[in-house]
Amino acid sequence: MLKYLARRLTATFMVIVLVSISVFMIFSFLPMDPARLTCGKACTPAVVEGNRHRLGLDVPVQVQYVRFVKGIFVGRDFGEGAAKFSCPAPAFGYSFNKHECVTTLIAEAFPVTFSLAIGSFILWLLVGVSLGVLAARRQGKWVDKASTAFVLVGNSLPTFISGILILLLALKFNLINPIEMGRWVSPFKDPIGWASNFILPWMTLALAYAATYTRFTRSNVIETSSEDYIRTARAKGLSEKVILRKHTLRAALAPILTIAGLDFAGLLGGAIITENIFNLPGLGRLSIRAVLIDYDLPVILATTLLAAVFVVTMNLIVDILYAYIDPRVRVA
Amino acid sequence: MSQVDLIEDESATASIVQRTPRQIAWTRFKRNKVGVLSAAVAIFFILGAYLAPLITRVMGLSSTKTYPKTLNDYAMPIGHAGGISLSHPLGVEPGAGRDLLSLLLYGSRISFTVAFIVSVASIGLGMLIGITTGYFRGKLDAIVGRFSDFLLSFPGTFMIIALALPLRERVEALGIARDNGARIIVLIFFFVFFGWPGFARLIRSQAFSMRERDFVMAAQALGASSWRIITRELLPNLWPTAIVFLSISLPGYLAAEAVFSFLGVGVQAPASTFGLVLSDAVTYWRDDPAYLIIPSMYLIIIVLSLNLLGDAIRDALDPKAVAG
Amino acid sequence: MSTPFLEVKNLSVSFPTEDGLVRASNDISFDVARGETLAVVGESGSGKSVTSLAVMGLHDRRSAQISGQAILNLENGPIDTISANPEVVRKLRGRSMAMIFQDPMSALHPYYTVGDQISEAWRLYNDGDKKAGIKRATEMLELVGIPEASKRVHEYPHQFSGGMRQRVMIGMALVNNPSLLIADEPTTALDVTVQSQILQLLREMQKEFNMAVILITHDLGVVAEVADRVCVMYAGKIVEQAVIDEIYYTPDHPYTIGLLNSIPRVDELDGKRLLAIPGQPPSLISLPPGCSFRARCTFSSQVPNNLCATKVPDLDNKYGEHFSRCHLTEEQLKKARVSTGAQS
Amino acid sequence: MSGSKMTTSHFRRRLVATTAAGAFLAASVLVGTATSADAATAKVTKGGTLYFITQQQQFDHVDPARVYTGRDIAFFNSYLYRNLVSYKPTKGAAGSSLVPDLATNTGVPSNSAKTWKFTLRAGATWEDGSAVTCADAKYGVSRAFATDVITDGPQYLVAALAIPTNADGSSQYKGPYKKTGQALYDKAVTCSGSTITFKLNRSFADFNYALTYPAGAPVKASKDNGDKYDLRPFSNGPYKIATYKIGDEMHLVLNTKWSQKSDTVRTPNADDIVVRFGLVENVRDQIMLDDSIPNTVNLDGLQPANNLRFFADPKKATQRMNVYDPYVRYAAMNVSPGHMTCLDVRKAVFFAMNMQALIDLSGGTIYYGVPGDSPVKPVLGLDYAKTTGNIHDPAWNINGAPDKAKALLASAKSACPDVYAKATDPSKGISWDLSNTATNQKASVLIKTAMDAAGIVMKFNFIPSGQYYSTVMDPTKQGDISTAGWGADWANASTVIPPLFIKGGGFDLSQASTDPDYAAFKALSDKALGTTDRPKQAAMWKQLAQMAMDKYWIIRPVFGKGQFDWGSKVGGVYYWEPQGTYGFGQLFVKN
Repeated sequence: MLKYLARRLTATFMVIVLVSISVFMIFSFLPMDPARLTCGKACTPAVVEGNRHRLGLDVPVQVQYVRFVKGIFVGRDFGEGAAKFSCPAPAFGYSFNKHECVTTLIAEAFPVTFSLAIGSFILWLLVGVSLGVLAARRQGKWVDKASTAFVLVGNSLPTFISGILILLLALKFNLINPIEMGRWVSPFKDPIGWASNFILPWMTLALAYAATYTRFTRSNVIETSSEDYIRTARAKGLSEKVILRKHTLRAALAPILTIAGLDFAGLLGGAIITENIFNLPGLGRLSIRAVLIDYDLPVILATTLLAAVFVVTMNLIVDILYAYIDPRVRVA
Repeated sequence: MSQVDLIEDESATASIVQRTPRQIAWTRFKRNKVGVLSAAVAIFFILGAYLAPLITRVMGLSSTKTYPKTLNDYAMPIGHAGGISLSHPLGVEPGAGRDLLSLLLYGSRISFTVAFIVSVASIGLGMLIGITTGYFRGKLDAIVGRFSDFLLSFPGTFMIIALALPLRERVEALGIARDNGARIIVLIFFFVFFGWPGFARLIRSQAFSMRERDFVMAAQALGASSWRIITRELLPNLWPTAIVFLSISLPGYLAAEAVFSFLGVGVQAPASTFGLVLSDAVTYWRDDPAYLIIPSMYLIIIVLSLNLLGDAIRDALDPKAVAG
Repeated sequence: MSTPFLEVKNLSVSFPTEDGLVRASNDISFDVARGETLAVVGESGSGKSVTSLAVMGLHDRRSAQISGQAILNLENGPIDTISANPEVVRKLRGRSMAMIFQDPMSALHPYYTVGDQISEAWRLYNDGDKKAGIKRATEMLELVGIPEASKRVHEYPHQFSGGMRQRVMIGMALVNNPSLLIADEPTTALDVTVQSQILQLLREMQKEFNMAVILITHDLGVVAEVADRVCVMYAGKIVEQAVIDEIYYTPDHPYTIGLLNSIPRVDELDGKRLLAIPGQPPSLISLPPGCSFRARCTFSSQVPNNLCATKVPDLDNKYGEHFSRCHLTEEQLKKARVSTGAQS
Repeated sequence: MSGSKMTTSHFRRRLVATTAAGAFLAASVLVGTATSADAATAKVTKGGTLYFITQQQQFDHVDPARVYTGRDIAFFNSYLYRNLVSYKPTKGAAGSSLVPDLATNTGVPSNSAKTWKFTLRAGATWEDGSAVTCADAKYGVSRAFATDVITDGPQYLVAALAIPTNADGSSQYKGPYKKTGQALYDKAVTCSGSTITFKLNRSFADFNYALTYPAGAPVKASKDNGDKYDLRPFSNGPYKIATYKIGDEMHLVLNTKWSQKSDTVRTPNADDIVVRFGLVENVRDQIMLDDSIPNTVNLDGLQPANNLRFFADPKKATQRMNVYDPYVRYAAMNVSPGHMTCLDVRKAVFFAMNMQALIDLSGGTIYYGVPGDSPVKPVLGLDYAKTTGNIHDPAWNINGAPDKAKALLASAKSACPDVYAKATDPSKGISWDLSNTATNQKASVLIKTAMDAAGIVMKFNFIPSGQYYSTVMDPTKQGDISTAGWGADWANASTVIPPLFIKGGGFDLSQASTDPDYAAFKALSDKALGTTDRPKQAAMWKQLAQMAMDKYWIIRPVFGKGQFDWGSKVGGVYYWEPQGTYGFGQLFVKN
């Protein structure tokens, strides 16, 4: 197990390094010139050059990468002379658009995205799994049919439509405080404010994801129910409740863990559309604005890298959890 | 579908119908009323999309023409429900005054085309790579496996948004295509690039287990070449998986295309797609709700019918899979 | 013979499907007493398992139509497991009647240790904490002959070999001293050497617990080792029922004769061909009129008036407790046995 | 919510109406305006919280040296920082007159306006109570030279101060951080007691107008932290920043060290000022339509459909104004080689255009603007004159004149076959740069429809709105035609004609320097810049505007309008003409 863990950790680390290098390369070789794009209104060649120096783009790309990696471990200085300042480690660069160390920006955006992700994750798991189990137990009954309808609607409604419809309905019926909408409220200071801020985006994401999970849970429960060991459990005289809880669900939900982990990781990287519809200052909005509006390279690099880290880390966590749940995997 | 709880009496059912799997699938499919209906709806919309020039011509409409007379001084449609009239059955677009039906017909043509090409291409690629790696295993498998891990850990959506514009410039500079042609090519490229690993993984695991099955072993024992085994033994057994995957991914890519043009990195005006129409419609929701509702419904019906069709196909091809 | 523990009367199980009603088992009657082993024999699809699952009350009542009776003569009175409240039947399972299955690989839950699984069955009907459950599980594992039971009780099914797993299954089934054990092809998935060990174990256990045992199998060779009586099933019906020796020496149904001929015998390897029964069993949805074995029966032409094709033969006792379902006369059968070499 | 929706300011710089022409123009220009009478009649109340809402995530800049849009200049000049001189905070043409602010006068020019002196008033203090000194003023101006830190700000002071330049045109002074060439700066800007003297490299008759930009505002050196100063500048105005979080809000509270006695320009009314950023457009509009937060001022303007609704509602009559904004919107013809080098083709595009449809799309002539005939807006009364040709051509039709366009194309076929081929070949076509917004997506449809009718092939290049100007200002990326907008920086066409058409002017999207007739144009422009006789200079600007229009370097100018809206509890609203926005300083919250 330890050896397996070590091997997986190394592989994970390698993937992260690779992703960071390739993201760095991709954005360096783009025909976009951040120095020019952020040059401003009085843009002369001298200003562009000054800008390039300011952004640290006047050195070869490998030097830029080394500076970037070094910054992660020891921090990094920006500017010269009296205007010099530094971002402490782990420094992912400095956003000259937002006048803030990228690490700080991410640290501010992450709780928002995490709140969005965790809330909708719990909501869709609760709804999806319970609806799926219910539908599986009551095959062909109205619960099953209703859940099928729910699945179809959820699957067929892109979030950019459902999110906007939810927002517009909320506006129409004055369900939101418009001026406070999307503002970050710490759940530790004001849990109700926090939840009421996130309830619409949670619903939007949960609607889309819960559908998939309902479908998946239903088919897994039905499939598991026909397993021999469930028949064995029944032959032992166990009640249906115990069989479902202890025998069926554990086996049926194990594969869901894998998907859930990846979906959750994907959301942690930023739910771009939902965050933008509901004006949530999370990683998704940070990254999309960095790309489309500001062309803020340090932010783009950091958020992309972070998203990849979430995915590979979550992959690792899921594998470890899976080994915990399914003893057959452990020996491998 | 009903639950045939035969436990170990498979032979009972097996002996009922002595037909080819394809015939069985077809019979099963025909029996699924929802499936048949959704197939009809899907075909209706697909035909609508590809016969758009004909339909609009018959109706005397054009997707590129503006109808200034349908708009008032502030470019809002005259009349009820977004200017629905005999000549404009779904109303007109506020602002520019194009016919909404024509826009949606032509828009769905782009969406269908992108979705079809992407689905087929990523399935083709995934199939090729999945079979090859699953069958030959070894070093190739390891390399491709790591590469697809790497791709899967990439934030794809975000990369598409970030790279769509510069890549389009590349495509145009190379003279492959221009404007929307280039944009569509870029979108297709990205969808396929990030889409194949998932399918390849699925196929790989199937090819992997099939490799150990008797009929492949038998073929190997008879000295059949790898090529022959792959084309004659593996492929025919994998095509149901491919069909099922196709039916699932088609509506997915259709919606994805809408999302990206909504985000402004897909197809652009003067062409029109669902994403463009909807992102525009959102600003008019108060004054012209029909303009938001009609295209939304149009898209939802298409995606819904394709989803239902996909379920029906899956049920027909794989009776063990229980559709949700 | 003592009062039977289980009496199955006119039991029928059918499943409605898209293609029609599948009559998986049809008008089955048999009984079995404590200390007795009844073998139910037949090809796969003949309705053996369906019948036993019906006795256990393990069919999903939403998809299975069951009629008839399966009466357990318990100390405090008889209970019909078909008509009784499912909750009452559930409480009989594991305690009064237990079952083991064909494939020990898939019949054990892969995520729980064998100790957990045995202990779970025991604790259902006994007061005792987890520790006591594991202790009991260890005893059962020792009883069914698993070495190092106290260590292995904490292991998972995938860490056991096939035979060992079947021993675990048996241990689990017997943990509450059931009066009836239904063993559904318990050795099919196992190596031949392991097979006889398991059968040996079953026999020992039957003595130890004084159980009624129903052994379901398609292998007449297995039957010879352990059974007291035999039921032969074909296409959902019992076609022959008799004590073991009569089945072997005077089979009364062409199907039984065919089955016996298809057993390879160590003592007769001198070039004698194995005879397979030609053809396929009929569809259970649209059973042909008349005898369901007719199409595969080499003797049906001997029956006059095309009776085989028009009338379903009754299950008659031709003599004593030997029942069979065939239009052939005793004389014709005798010839048949000789002609096929089944009579030795 | 999406890239196509996120817009940043499409226009740069500001427009000022001259005092002289003001009276006439105010009457002729502000048609259909429902200006609030509150400023004059309602009783000003003190206290309360004033909200501002915007869909933007942040102010482009807060650092005085870097602020360069009219709205932000007006906002921060009203609340946070004081300049030597200021525009008079009042409505109408009077608002364009200069008044002393930190200085005791509006500047004393000498040496043919090559030397300007300002004397600071006593009693002005920073938010820590320390006095605003001449050294602070000198330091503030010096920061603009640090182009590696201070980006995006106006360059007038850098260009005008008498400091030698390098061969590449950059100043030899590198700003107060690096201090390279500090002695050169110390020579050009000197302090003597409370009097600051600017030595310029040319005669600059309206130099004091350039000092209305916050780039000329004092900065306390000890509080300057370079790039970070953009988050929290040190205030000497009536308010100071309590919090500023990008994407969230900026909260201004009263600056207790500020005294009304030292300030004749500002009148702080509200106790708190809160700017709420990043509102979703629909949510923002809902707030205004419902009046759900009545003490709110909309910084953005509404979406077109909601704008119509808001302005049609009689109940909102005192909560809105519709005015000519400082901008001329136009399409710049890129006349550099390989692009629109053919005059006939440029004209053909112009005549083919359906301007009516384009104007209707954006709100009609009432809300969007009217067809214009010059890069100079009529509010610059002295410098504007009706031109000939273009929209005054008899063949011109506001709905498009495809036949005229076809005739022009026909003559182009022989005159300039290569451009003709490009304009008519379906596989090539003329490329038009547009920022990627929903409105522009539709505008492209209208343009294409009109061009199709004339047989012109038009392709569109949609650029993410945030990157629009930096992309089209890159000559390697610019298309054949680029949509743009421009407003004068102050009431002199010297801030319009040279930036738009002179090489290096800063906004020469037409690339006019590559035109064969450029030399003559440049000569006249240079002459105008050097002319201190204002009427003579104005005549030259008029002549230059006519030349530019005759060359069709820009087409279809629209004299634009802007709409403003606020909640029912906001009082004291007026349109501050020189800044093209609210007069923020006089806003108050009604009881």
